[in-house]
Amino acid sequence: MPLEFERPLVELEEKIRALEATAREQNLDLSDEIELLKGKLERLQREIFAGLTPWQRVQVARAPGRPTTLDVAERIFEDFYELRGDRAFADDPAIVGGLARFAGRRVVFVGHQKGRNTKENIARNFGMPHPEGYRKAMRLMDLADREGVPFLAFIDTPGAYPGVSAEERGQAWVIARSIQRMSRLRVPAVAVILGEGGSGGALAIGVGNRVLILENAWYSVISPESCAAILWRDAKEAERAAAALKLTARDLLELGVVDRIVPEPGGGAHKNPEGAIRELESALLAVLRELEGLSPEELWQDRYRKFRALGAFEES
Amino acid sequence: MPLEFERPLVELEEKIRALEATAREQNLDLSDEIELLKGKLERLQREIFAGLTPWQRVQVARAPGRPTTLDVAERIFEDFYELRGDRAFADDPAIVGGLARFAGRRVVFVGHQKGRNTKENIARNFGMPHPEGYRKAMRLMDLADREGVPFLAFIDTPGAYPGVSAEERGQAWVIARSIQRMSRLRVPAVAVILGEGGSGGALAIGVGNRVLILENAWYSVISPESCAAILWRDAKEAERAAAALKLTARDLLELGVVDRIVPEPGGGAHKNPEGAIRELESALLAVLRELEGLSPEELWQDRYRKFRALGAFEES
Amino acid sequence: MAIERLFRRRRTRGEGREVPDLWIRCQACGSQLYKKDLEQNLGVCPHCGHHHRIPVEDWVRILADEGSFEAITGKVRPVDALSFVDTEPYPERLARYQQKTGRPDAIYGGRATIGGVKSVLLVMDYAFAGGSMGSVVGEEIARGAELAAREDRALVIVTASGGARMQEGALSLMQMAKTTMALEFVFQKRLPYVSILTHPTTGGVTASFATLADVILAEPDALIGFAGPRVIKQTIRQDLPEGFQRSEFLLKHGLLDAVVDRRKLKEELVRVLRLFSEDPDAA
Amino acid sequence: MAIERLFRRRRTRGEGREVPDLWIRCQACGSQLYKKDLEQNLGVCPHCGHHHRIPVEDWVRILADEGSFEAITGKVRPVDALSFVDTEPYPERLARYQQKTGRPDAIYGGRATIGGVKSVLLVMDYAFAGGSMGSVVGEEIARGAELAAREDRALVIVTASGGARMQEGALSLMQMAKTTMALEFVFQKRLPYVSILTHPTTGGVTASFATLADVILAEPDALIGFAGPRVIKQTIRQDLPEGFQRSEFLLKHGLLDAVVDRRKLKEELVRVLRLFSEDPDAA
Ligand SMILES: [Zn+2]
Ligand SMILES: [Zn+2]
Repeated sequence: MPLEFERPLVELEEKIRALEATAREQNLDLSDEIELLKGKLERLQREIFAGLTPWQRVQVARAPGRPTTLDVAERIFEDFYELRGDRAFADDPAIVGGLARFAGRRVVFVGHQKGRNTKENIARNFGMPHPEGYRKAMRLMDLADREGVPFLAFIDTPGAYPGVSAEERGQAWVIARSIQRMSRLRVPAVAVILGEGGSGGALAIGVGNRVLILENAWYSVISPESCAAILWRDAKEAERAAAALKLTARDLLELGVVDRIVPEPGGGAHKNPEGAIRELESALLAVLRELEGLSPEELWQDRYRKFRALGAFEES
Repeated sequence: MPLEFERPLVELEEKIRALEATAREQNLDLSDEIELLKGKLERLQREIFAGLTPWQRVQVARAPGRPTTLDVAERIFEDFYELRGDRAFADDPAIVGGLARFAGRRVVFVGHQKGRNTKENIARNFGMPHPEGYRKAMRLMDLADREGVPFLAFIDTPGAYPGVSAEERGQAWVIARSIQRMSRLRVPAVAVILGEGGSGGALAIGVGNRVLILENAWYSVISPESCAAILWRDAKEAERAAAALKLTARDLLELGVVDRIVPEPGGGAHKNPEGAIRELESALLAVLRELEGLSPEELWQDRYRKFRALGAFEES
Repeated sequence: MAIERLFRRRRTRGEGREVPDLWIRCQACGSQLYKKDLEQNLGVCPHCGHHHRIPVEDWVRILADEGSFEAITGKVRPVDALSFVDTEPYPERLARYQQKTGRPDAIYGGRATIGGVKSVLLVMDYAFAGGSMGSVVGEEIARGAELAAREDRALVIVTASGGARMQEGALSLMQMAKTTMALEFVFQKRLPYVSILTHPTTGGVTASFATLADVILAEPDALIGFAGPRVIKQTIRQDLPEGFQRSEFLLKHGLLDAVVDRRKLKEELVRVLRLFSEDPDAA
Repeated sequence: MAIERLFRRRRTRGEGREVPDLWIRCQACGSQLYKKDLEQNLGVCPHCGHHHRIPVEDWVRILADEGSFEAITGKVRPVDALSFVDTEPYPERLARYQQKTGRPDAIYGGRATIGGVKSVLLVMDYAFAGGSMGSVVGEEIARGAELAAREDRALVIVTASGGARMQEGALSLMQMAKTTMALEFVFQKRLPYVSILTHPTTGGVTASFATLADVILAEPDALIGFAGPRVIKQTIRQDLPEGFQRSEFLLKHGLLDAVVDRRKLKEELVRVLRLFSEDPDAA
């Protein structure tokens, strides 16, 4: 199902497909008309996506078909091997990770994992991790440090799971610990917000030397719906909350919360995941190259300076 | 209830008490007779305890009234503060530990904790830890390392808990991890077998630079009962198994598994816990003084050499 | 939020409001208490043991050795980086809380000795926007930790917070990383860090510096967690277990070191700090 | 023990013993299998996927690149340090196992390349005293780890063990510490350590080196745990949950990285080892 603002695009796409079918069936040369329409589609796409409201971008960030961590892993790594479990309690399917080879170099990666369909989404708890997921992530941080290879984190979660099972196993404790563990990495660390960057559950694997964000992804202290429910006492004010929270890529770049925006192809990453992943691949490679000359101590310093500086206040 | 072989001692004690009562009530001077009996009691005690079989020592090691970890902590530390929980799943009452001051110096301690009565014993699962107990121990090892203070471990467990709840949370995994963590300590580490040293559940906190053992404590790869059940297919052969396993303090000293025996007062530590704790205190102090001159690296080397050398084989 | 909930819950039982002047009604058991008695009990009801919220200045009085406190907070002031407007503009909200508390933001603290141990003591102020953590709280905590490291002081933080300051958006989220990283200097210098969690401590504060302490103490029956109970109830569509997310529950679940009655807190804190000191009597 | 249990369990279904010569009966589903088929399937039943135990030499054939294996074990021989006698003296027991297996003790291994990656490959021999770990197994594992560290080799250990060797008393317990500490050199040199857990792996082996690997692989349906199922049943006085302590159960409980069919094991192992190598094609 297309998103509300995608309808004009879908209509145009259908027209193009219909013309193409006519041309084929009746053996007519309609290429001029088709080219015209395709050009129009592209312009309209650009126009619509340039003008998306923050709330519309939140919809795009959640759209089915958007690249997940495993989609990215399958496309950008020469090979990868998934490592599972926290070696203590459970394997959390909402977080994946493992060893990989990226552009010839060894890396360790981790990421939230949403399902690619409803059934898988239920199995993966909609990308909302339990404490054991973060413990798996920390285990992988240990591995990256020991092996001295870069650590890549892909963020895509509505938030850490807010349920009894998670609370009683120390959800807050483990998020704090994961932030601390990641900040202590002695290797280059890059975090990428692929889709949703929901609060502490996202930040837990977000303490990178560089933080990238896909063009239509969001990253916020709270989801627009929850924010609306608290501040306006009405979840339907999510659109206003989305705007107020300054959660879009461009806002975050301005605030210094992210370092680089990864452009999405026309129509959004969900319409062309391969294109989005190619852009991500080259952005990742570029930032890794920036970081690879730094010593473990310098990498820590760099991360410290980055996060120490975040915040806005005045001094009297 | 006295142990089988303690009966003659108990009879003698009763006789002495009776004489003392008579003397008091009838205002008689029976001090010669009483002294005579007391001397006899002491000789008999020495004689009986010198000749205890391994299986009888196992009984002594399990006798109610024997000093537990908290008994030791209360007596030998100037102050201590119990730290609880693994910060992840549960607080395991079968393992206790915390910060303490011992003879003026800061230390971190940990130990298996049996109950001092039946109710408490049930609450403490008879000193049989779950994985969260070992995770608490590892958290305390981290603390000792960070603070650079000696780590003291008191062993008194029939074994790690062999139940479903423990297995599904990775009992084997956590014991391995605890052995590894303790071996990596960068501070002086001393382990003391207070009573029962049951297998991997004991060794998990037993990787000390020095390993002490109370005179009547045991330490073995398997309990005599389980060994008998497997090798003789009859748990009643525990007495034979106890002898075969060479699990007494003296045997272990000969095998190099322990470094020092802490003498127990006449009649065993359960009859005179204060006396036993005083002996332990001075032994602990002595070995700590031996270790305190060593650097973190030397301490690791010392521990490595000690455990690397254990084992008996020939080479062709 | 939590404070309203607290009052709502209590009212089902006591119905009444506080009687003015000398008397006050316990929020938990409804007993009429002499204000002076309650004060002498440090805000703990002598009948039921309920720990009432107390002003941050009282926390300093309770924990710091007399005359030892020297404030370090107050110079850092919040700004409206997002031009945030909900039912009112953020600057107006701030002004209201500043007026009410006399503080620029939700934190108060300074140098102090505690049982003779040189410390930095920071106290979160729940009366200021529910103790929410924005840039100022994050900055003050980071500076406090850095100061402790620089001057070889123990770090003691009393928390009370509904979580992150929504009106500062992602910047408030980043305070979780900032405070966490600033603690590093305290740990590297082997200085002790003790956190004291009071009712309620949730969200980004629990999920960052509050739970990274060497020793975590909590007041009895304090609500402590990541998500709030209402959110959790919505998620699982079931009633929450008895005592869920309360101190005693968390202690059993291995997440706290001790639950300590406020009347014994100073004594226990001093013991802990002295056990972390090489030579406490020389301090 | 476990092997007898295995046969006992299977008999309730198949009743028969192996048919001699060309045919063999699957221990799990009872199918009649061509021996050659079973061998080509590396001991895995083509019908039901049951992984039959295979000789340690076969493990070397499966995992090591052809012609690359060079044995390092065999010189260290067990002694009877405790003068242990149960239903027979320990030396007689040892002699029997030595005769049966042609090995001094329950371990076999050497240098090898695996998918071109220089490795030390060690395989525990369940046929020798149930793969129990005494001084010799501990020593060979320690030497293997030290060799791997010295020669910059990956460490790969295939485990199968009922636990510690009771007849060596506390000395066998100490092998848990010894093997664990010897791994340190492998980790310090950033060399990979992969363990492959086969049916059954319990007791002191699981509680030491086997579960400390960077990557833990297990064969399907292998029994892996600390205590044996019989002991646990006695403890809890209840039946054990379906699949308890089996590979798939452990994977769900976060204790393994993968459950791998033996027919795909080499391929996956090579992928893992190469992902640990700086430049696998230059190896
Ligand atoms: Zn009350
Ligand atoms: Zn079969």
